[in-house]
This record gives sequence, C-alpha cells and structure tokens, in this order.
Amino acid sequence: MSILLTRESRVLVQGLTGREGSFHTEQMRAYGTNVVAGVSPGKGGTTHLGIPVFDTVADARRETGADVGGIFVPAPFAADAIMEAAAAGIGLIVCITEGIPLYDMVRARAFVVDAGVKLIGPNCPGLATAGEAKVGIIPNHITTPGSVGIVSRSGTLTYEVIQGLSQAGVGQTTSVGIGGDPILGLSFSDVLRLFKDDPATTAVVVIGEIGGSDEEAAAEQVIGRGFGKPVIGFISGRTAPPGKRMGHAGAIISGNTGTAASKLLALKRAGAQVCDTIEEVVAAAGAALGQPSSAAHR
Amino acid sequence: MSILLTRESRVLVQGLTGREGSFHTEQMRAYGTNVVAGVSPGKGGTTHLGIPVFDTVADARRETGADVGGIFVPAPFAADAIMEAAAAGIGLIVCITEGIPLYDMVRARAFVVDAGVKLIGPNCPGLATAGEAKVGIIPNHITTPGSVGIVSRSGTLTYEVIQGLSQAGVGQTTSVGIGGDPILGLSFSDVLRLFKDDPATTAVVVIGEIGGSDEEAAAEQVIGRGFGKPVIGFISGRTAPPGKRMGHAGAIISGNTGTAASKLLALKRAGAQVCDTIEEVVAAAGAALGQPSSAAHR
Amino acid sequence: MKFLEYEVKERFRAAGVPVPDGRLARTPDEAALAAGALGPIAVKAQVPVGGRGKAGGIKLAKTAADAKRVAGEILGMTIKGYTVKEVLCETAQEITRELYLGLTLDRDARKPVLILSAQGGMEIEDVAETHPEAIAKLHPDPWRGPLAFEVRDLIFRAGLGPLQAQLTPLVVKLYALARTYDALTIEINPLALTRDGGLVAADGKLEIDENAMFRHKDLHGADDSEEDPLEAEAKRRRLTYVRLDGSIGVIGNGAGLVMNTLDLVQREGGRAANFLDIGGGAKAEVVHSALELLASDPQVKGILINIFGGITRGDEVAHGIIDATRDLHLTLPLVVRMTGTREEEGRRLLQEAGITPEANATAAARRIVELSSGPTR
Amino acid sequence: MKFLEYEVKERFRAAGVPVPDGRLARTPDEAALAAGALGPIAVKAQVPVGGRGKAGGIKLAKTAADAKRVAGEILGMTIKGYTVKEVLCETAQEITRELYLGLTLDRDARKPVLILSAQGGMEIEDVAETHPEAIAKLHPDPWRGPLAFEVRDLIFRAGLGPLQAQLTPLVVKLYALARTYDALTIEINPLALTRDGGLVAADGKLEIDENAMFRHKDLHGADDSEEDPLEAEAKRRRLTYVRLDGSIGVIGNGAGLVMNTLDLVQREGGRAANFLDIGGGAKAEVVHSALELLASDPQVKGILINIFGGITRGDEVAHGIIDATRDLHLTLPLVVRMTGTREEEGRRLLQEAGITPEANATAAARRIVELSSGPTR
Repeated sequence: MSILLTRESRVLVQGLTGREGSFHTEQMRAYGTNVVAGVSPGKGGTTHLGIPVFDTVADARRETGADVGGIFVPAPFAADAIMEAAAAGIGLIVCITEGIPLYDMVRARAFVVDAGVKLIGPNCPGLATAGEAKVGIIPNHITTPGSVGIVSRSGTLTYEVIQGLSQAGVGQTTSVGIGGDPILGLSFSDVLRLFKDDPATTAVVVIGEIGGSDEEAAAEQVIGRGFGKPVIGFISGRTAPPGKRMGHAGAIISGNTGTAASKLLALKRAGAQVCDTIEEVVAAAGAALGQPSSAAHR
Repeated sequence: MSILLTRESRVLVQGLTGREGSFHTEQMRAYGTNVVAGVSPGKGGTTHLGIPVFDTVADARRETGADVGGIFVPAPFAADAIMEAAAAGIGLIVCITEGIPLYDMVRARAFVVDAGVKLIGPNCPGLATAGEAKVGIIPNHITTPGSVGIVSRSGTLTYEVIQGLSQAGVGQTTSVGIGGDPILGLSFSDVLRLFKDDPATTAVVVIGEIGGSDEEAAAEQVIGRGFGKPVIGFISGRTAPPGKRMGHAGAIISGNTGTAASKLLALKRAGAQVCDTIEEVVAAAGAALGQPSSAAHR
Repeated sequence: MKFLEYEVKERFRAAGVPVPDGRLARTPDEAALAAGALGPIAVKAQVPVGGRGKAGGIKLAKTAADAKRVAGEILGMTIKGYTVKEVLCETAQEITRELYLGLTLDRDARKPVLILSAQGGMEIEDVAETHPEAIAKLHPDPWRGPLAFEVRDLIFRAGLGPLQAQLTPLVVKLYALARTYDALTIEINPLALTRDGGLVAADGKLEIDENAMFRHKDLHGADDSEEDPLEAEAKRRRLTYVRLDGSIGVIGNGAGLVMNTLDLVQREGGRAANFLDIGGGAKAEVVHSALELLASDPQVKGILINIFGGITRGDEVAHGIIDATRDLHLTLPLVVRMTGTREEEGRRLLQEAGITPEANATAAARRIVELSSGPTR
Repeated sequence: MKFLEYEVKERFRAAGVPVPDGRLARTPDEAALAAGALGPIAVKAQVPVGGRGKAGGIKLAKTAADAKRVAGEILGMTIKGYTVKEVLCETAQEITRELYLGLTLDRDARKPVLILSAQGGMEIEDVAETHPEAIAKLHPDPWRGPLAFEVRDLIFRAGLGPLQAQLTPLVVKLYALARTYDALTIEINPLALTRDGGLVAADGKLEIDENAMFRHKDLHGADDSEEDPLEAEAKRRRLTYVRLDGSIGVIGNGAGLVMNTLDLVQREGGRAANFLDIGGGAKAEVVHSALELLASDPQVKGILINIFGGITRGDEVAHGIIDATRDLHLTLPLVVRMTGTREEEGRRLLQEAGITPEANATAAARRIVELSSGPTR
C-alpha cells in the first residue's frame, strides 16, 4: 500500500530525549506513527513522553521489536548512531541530522551496506506514508493519502510538491526525501525501484537538483528500463552558476557534470515528463492520474 | 586423490626473486610442482629461474591462471602479500614467513576470511601432496605416496612423522603444516574436515602441541562427530612448564588452558588413538592401514 | 577551510612528505635573506587560488638582489581578487618530470578517491580530458584505507612502476594526512621528480571539511575572504550565501527551495543577486540578519523572501521581516511568500505590518520582478 | 618487550589516559623531594613483575620524612629476582572503587579482546574464575577498531553504565595505544574511581609484540634480564632459550621438535636443563653459540642435539658442533641425532671428528640420559 513505512512499522528514535528528538517525536505520534522506543545512552530504564528509553539500540530492539529507526542526534555522534542501528538489525534507518563529517559518513555508509540494511539520509526530511506514518520532519498537515510517490533530494521543495498535490486533490503514497549530502543511503534509483514494485503507487514525482549524477543514473538504469508508470521530473538549480556550492554540500556543478540540463535531458530520454515549475509538476501528476489538469491549479 | 594441492595446481611464488624464494622454488619444481609465476614488484616482465615474473599478483593470475600462492617475503611485508593474493582471488595461500606482527596478521586473517579464500600458515612448513606437488619447505626426499593424511602445528615434527611413515612403508596423501603462530589461517578442524571428505585418505595423523585450544576444538567438533576414519594423535610439550613460551608464540600454557593433558584427553574422548612418541604414531598409522605394526619400527 | 601553500607544506613536512626547503617572507628584504640562506630560489605568491604562475605570482631569483627585486614585484599584487601579503621563498628545484597525486571525493562511488597521474603540473580535470590514460584511480576501502598492494597496483597502472618504492609510502602518507585533517581535497601538484631522482611536493593544496571542524578547533585556515565584502560579511554572519550577478535579492529556507526560487526569478525575466539559505528552524534574528546583509548590497533592487515552514515557523520569520524593515528603514521593494508551519500567524503579522504575502512562489517571483524592474547591466 | 610502570604511565599520559601526578626517584632524598612537591604519596618499586604490593614494594608516605624512610626500605630490595633501582612517587589517591580495563590476545577468537571489569585490582584471570559476571568482553573488528556504540555496550554489560561518558573515550584511547605500540597486552589495573568521581590509571602494564619491533626502533623496554645470567646471555645471542630445572642440555631445530625432545628425555628418566631452538636454516656459528651457552651452565651434565634438517643443513650443523667441541674443550657427554637435508655429509663429518650420531630421537634421548646420569637435585 506504500513503500518502506506503514502504520504497522515499529519506530525507535535515537536521540529521543534531545530537543529536536522530543519535538519531532511528538509530531510523528500526532501523525499516527507507532513510536515504540527511544535510545539515549545512560537513560535506559526511564520513560520520555511516555515512551520507554533504552541505553542501546540492541536493547530497544530486543525489548520492543522496533524495525525502523529515526536519528535526531547531533552531527558528531550521528554516524555512530547509524552504525549502532545497523548493527542491531534495524531494517530502515532514517537520519535527519545535518552536517555529518564526510569521512564519518563514508564509513557509516560502508557499514550500512555491509549490514544489508536501508538508510535514508542523512541531512534529509525523512519520509511519510500519507495518512499512515512518518519518520522525520515533513510537516504533518500537508500530506493526503493517494497514489503518487515522491522522491526528492530537497527538503522544502518536497513540502512544496506535497502541498501542491494535496491542494490539487492529488494524494500521495509515500514521500521520500533522500537528502542533499554527497554521501547518502538510498539513491533515487533505489527508491524508484521500490515505487516500481508498489502496486499502490501509480505515478512518481522525481525532484532532483544540480550536482552529482544520481538523477542521470536513475533515468538510465531505472526509469528508462520499463518502469511502467508515469514519471514526472523536476530539477532545481537551472540558473545556478558552475563551481558555486548552493547550500547543500551536494549542490554544485563541477566542470560538465551535475548540470540541470544533463539531468533534464536524461529524464526526458528515459521517458519522464519534465517540468519547469512545481505548478507544472502538480498539473502533470494530476493528468497522469486522469484528473482534469485544471485541478492542479488553485 | 588428496586435499588442497595436486600436480595440476598452478603455483605462484610471492618473493620468487629473494634468496629463500629462489631456493625453495627450485626445490618445489624438483618435487614436480607446477610453478607458473613469480611476483616481485618492480621486476614485472622479467623471468627468474625461467619463470615469468609479474609486478602484481593480479597480473600474474590473469596471465598464468595461478590458483595457489606460496609466500616467501620478509615478515614486514608478508601480511600485505597475503592480502594481495586474497584480493586477486588466489584460492589457496601458503605463507611460510615467520615473525609477522600480531596486528598485521589479525587484519590479514580477517581480510582472507572476507575474501572467502584459504590460508595456510603463517610460520609454517607448508604442505605436500606426496609424489605430486608441494608448496613450502617440507624436505623433498622424505615423502612417499600413500593414504595417510597429516596435519601438524610443528614444522620439524611434521618431517619426523613423514619420514617415520615413509621409512615404515606407510605412504601419505597430503601433509599439512598449519603453523605455530597464535593467529593462523586453516585450523586443525578445517584441515580435518577436508581429510574426512577425501576418499584417498584412509587415516589421519594429528600432531599438536601445547598452547591454545585448537586441538580440543578439532577433537570435539570434527573427530568426535562421526569422522569415520582412524585418527592418531600426538601432542608435544607434555613436560613444558606453564607460563614459559616455547619458541612458537603459540606454544605457551596459560593458566589451565593449552596443556598437553587437556589436548590428549580431548583427542581420546573423541575416539582418536593417542601416542606417546613419534615411533608409536608411525606404528599406529601402519596398524590402522592393516600393516603389521612391526613395519613401523626400523 | 582552505590553506595557503606554505601552511599546506608545513603539514606535509610534519607528515614526512618531502617538500623543498623554504622560508616565508613578508618583505623584499626577508626574501633577500632567504635567498642568501637557500641559494637560488622560487618566489611564490601566497594566495588561496590557482593560476598564480600565469598571473606573474611565481618568479625565480638566483641571487639575494634578484630575490629582493622579484619579491618587491609580487608582494602587493592582486591575484583573482586577493592581495599578496606573503611570498614563499623555496630552493629552486631541478625538475625532470611533473606528476600529480591527490585525493578528492568521488560522489558517484560515494567514497574518496586517490588519483595518481604521470601528467602533473596542470589541473587534473584538464588531464582527465586530454590524457585520460595517464590517470589511475584507487577508491580505498573507507575502513581499511589504501593497502600497500593496492597502492602498488595504482602506481603500475599510472605507468610509474619504476618509482614504486618511493611512491608507495608517499601515497599512504597522503591518505593518512587526508584522514587526519578530514580533507575534502588534498593535492600534491606538481609532485616533482628531481634531477637526483627524488620526489618532492613542489606545490600543495588542502581543503578541510567544514562539518569536521569540531575535531580541528586548533586549525585556522587561510584568510580566503574574497575582496567582495558581502561574501566575507555573510560568512561572519554564518549565513549560507552565494553572490550572483543579478539585481533581485533572494532569501529562502532550504537549498532546493532557494535554488528553485532563483530559477523562478529568471523565468519571470529577472536575475537573482544572490543565493541565501537561512536553513531549517531559523529564528527572527537570522531573518533580520539576512535582510540586513541584502539591504547593504547596492546591486540589490528588490528582495524576495520565500519560506516553506517545516521546522521554520511563520511567526518567527514574520517578526524578523517586520523588525528588519523597521530597523533598516527598508525602502526597497519587498515580496514575501510564506506557507507551512504557523502560516496563519505569520501572514496575519505581516498584513498588520502592511506587507501582503503572495499566494505561491511563482506569483511572488513575478511580482518582485515587476517591482524591481530596471537594468542592472 | 615489557615496560616499567612509570614508562607505561608516561605513554598513558601522552595519549590522554589520566594518571596520577608522579615523579621517579632513584634515592631516598629524591623521594623526600617528591613528597614535598606532591604531598602524601605512594612509593612504588619499579620492577617488571606483578605482586609488588605483597612483597612490600608499595608503601604510603604522608610526609617527606616518611617518604625518605620508606624509599630507603624499598630501594635495593629484591622482588622476584629483580633489584629495585627506582621508585615511582605518586600523589596518593582517594580510591572509592577499583575497575579493570585491558586488552590481550584471544587466541580462540583469533583477535585481540578488550576486557572491562567492575572488579579491578587483582589479576583478571582470578576475577574470571571468581566473578565471571563482572567481566565484559569486546572483540573489535581488526580494521574498524572498537566503535563508540560497541564500547558503550561493553560498559553497560559490565554494569558500569553510570561511568559511560567517562569510560567510552578511555576505552577508545587504550585501544589506540595498543595499536600504536603493537601491544600484546595493555592493562589499566586498577582503573581507579576517585572520591571526586574521576577515573585514573593507578597502575599500568604494557607488553609489545617482539615481531613488530621494526616499527618501534626508538623504544627501549624495561631491563627485564632476569637475575639468571643464562637467560640474559641467550637473549644477547638471539637464541630462543628457556631455562628449565633438569641437567640435560637440549638443542634442536624447531619448537615442536625441541619440545618433543624434552618430552623424550623425561620419558627416558632424565630432565632437561633447557629449551633451546636454533630455528630454521641455522649456520655453524649459531650451533657453536648455542653449545657455548649450554657449556657455560654448571647445571648441565650432558648435551643432546636433535636436528631434522629442512632448511637447516646437516653439514653446517656438524661444522658448528665440531668447532665448538674443539674450541670449548668440551668434555661433557654429547649425543647428536641428525637427519634430513645433507644428512650424509653431516654424519660423515661428525664421525671423522669421533662423534657417532644416533639413529633416532628416542635412542638419542636414552643415550644422553645414560651418559649423564647423576643427581641434579
């Protein structure tokens, strides 16, 4: 009925007792997410927001059967938190933390790959399966259940699309913000493969940005090879000058790689419908589902 | 017809152009071993003893199809040589080198395990499949083809047993010196499992020594669980005092572990015939093959 | 964080990477003294940008008098906006061959990559286009680092087999340096083969991951504040700011959203003066500070604020905008688009202050382009 | 290679492992000065063996006069054969709890193991027997080392959760020290929890892998030459020698073979005076040196040489034996068993020199026991 996350998912929060962890855990629960445990080393045995707190992820998993983890710990400790979750067998790890050092993340990623578990992020808004559950910081009130999947590198632009779709009456299955860092867990390709196999998702919106070549890889290796569902693509940063880092460590055009033109071309060649604005994206998604395109404008 | 090594094995020698490498490669060839390549970084493209020399193991393997490697490089470079062979996909690595630092070897061992290849040694005499091929330094003239397998931690004591058997008319399939260091590749258990599955081997001699608990592990996990062939066991160091390191870094009795008594008891319990002297070992092996036991004495 | 050549070489030397003998000089007389001590020297401008040689920032001096003269020429010159305040005086090398050795992030492989090239002395990107066969790469395992046999293989693949014995430890040391300093980029270019057969780092580059600065509190990088005072000021204010060449100041939250806002401005016929991301959860003070920065830019003819509140709260943003317009006596055209968390409160506050928020980003972009129309170039 | 407590603590301090303030004293007056500077101190004999406390090698001193007196008592005393030449004078600690933290090789796991115990101050082997539940172990991945979350888990398993924030970096530092020094064993025992809540290494042990000494050429360990001059002399001669308590000197090639020779001697009713392995490929000089060493031992009443030549050549060994018997005017009973590479040449040389080799090891052992019969104790 969606990908990665459902209302049955048993969610654990690393860094639950911190300011960000507390705030967003309350938001997640308000959304309907089944938060079963928190981890804060040294606070094992206590409860926070009525949630049992454990010293280690292994303890938390053993006691509560948690299978999805959200990470809200500060950057210097976040790579360790990711590896702890992976070592404990948490199947889906969502790391919201921004500013993790490159070498920490390179090692954590290799660790996660070795452990055979899934990582979303870091430096991402997380994911939401509309009307069921969310892990991360996507605003609660903007989602609407439906049949469009979203995968995006940008946080706020993801919100734009979700809100635009919802306001146009176009609901979503799962919205996944994969994050803007150069070293990431799941890639566009990984998430698109999941959408491809999800019967509830009937169209997918891909929100890319300049930098790297993940959008091109996804276009060539997934969308262009019999994806079987309409894909609507959008790339931000068309007017960004080369060599200037646009906020995200990942958003930089180096030489001839990472340009919006190359990404848009790859998406087009793969059969995706590429759009110039978020409004067009919304309209195209509505049209793909057979709704009158005017419904996509407010 | 044997384990690990046959006359078809294509052997590569790392450190071929060194003094030890040259000498023992000539011995190996004299024994009949198919030495197809040498590796000496910087000497690629030359030949030595008529054998083509390569800069890297990967080159050598690609060009010659080498599948077994013998390592005769000095201790400071030996762990790297082991890893190079493992990374290049050499299926059986035999490391003769003595004196490899502990941490180097701990890492190299983990690397070899990850690569899924076999390592014999280090600090070992290597192995010989009687009448077919040898990799290492077991003296050429003492082996005789036959049906007894030998696995031993000691080098010279292995020679004693091989010579004793040969002189008593008892031939061998493969003799394997697994080495005396605390961090090793193949263990007694590993080699015994191979002998168990080798139809040509009808009895096995196990030459252990004080230190560690590999002999106990092999007795309990392999010999005692339906090994199906006679096993003759011998342990050296019965009179060694606790706490004194007997040459090998491995040969030390610490507290209650690693004593000859514990090893002999474990072998006995597992159904092995334990012997007090090499002469008894020879006699027992002869008897196990149905030869008159007097033949085991000269 | 970037470093000047002499700072990089100090670190190379400490790590056992061979560098030429050298002394830093801040005056022509100091350069003359260096030449007296070292013999023939190269006098090299210390600026945190490439292309010094072409710009006349590197000159040879055989004698102390020569050194004084050329140092006098180089000190004080401006190279790509940087004034030369120091020169590095180095023993002149008899170079027979120039190689390249460096480490950078390979985004597609999601790992750092060691790059060795038999063609050094130029930008590695150019070598990659003109002589791809001269470049060999190694992606070390993130936990194991480059193993000796992998490094030898790299060297043989680069066609540098005869230098293997010297190069192997150098590559291992460079990687260790990269790890020690959390280097995004570390380069020895050129890595010079000298007449006596030795290898020496003739020039070096080091850039440290800003995210890892908590591990390197003792480090102070080169003063790479561009001559552009706005970028320097933005850095002091800890704002994520990039200077562009248009006339419309843009503020937003989130890199993707801000980039998209730039695109929308251009689509509507305008050009942005900057990229400015206030990040997630920004307080009123940050919005205030961002507006103050843009208001100080004479190039800016109008300001567009685009906020989609997730962690960021609409009321906080509104307070920042209202306070700033008042405090700064802001008269420039200002267009605000605001949605998301505490949208209602924020919109109400703005309307009470006489600012009518636009309904969506496209409309906002169109409006600011209309309001600030006027040629910037 | 082993180190004295004060040498270990110098390395702990350099690595950021907290240790008490301390000064080394070689005279009672120096100890008095230390007490003057530090206040109440513990005066600790510096010898490379355990059990100092029981032997009276550690005493408290409140005043300078006390310190002078107890240092006078400790300096010059003999502990397990070692004469005390130095004392470490350390600020006396108010210890509320003693823990154990160490690293050693776990042979069965084929990896080093970190051991943390809530019960410190005694030998960890004893704790393992009496309070196994107080011990927690961690086998770090050889490439990754101990990761922070694994270390926290270790601490929680040892029941030391409340100390987690302090202990985690300490464990990581200890492992880094072990790697830096190629430590076979490294220990903080006791790791003391002081009244003010801090952790301090009250005593420390470090033993370095001899095989890794090529990486540590700058290190000089404790002078652990036992009072037994033979073991010291063997070390100087680079012979693998272990002193035993019998009367028959044994020389052989290969650890297993030599151990087996000791066993055979005992089986035949004798007792070996030593273990001496000349290793593989020994030249005549090594054999000569080994014989010289044993001949200098008054306890030795006869010598048995057992050689199975693989790399080792019979003729080389024979030359060594013949030269040594001549040079040393050796009159002790000597039995040689020799087989393997160049067996014929070796046997011929020996026979020409009047030495008849035995046919096999058992016969050789029997023969030397017969020849050297006579009580040694």
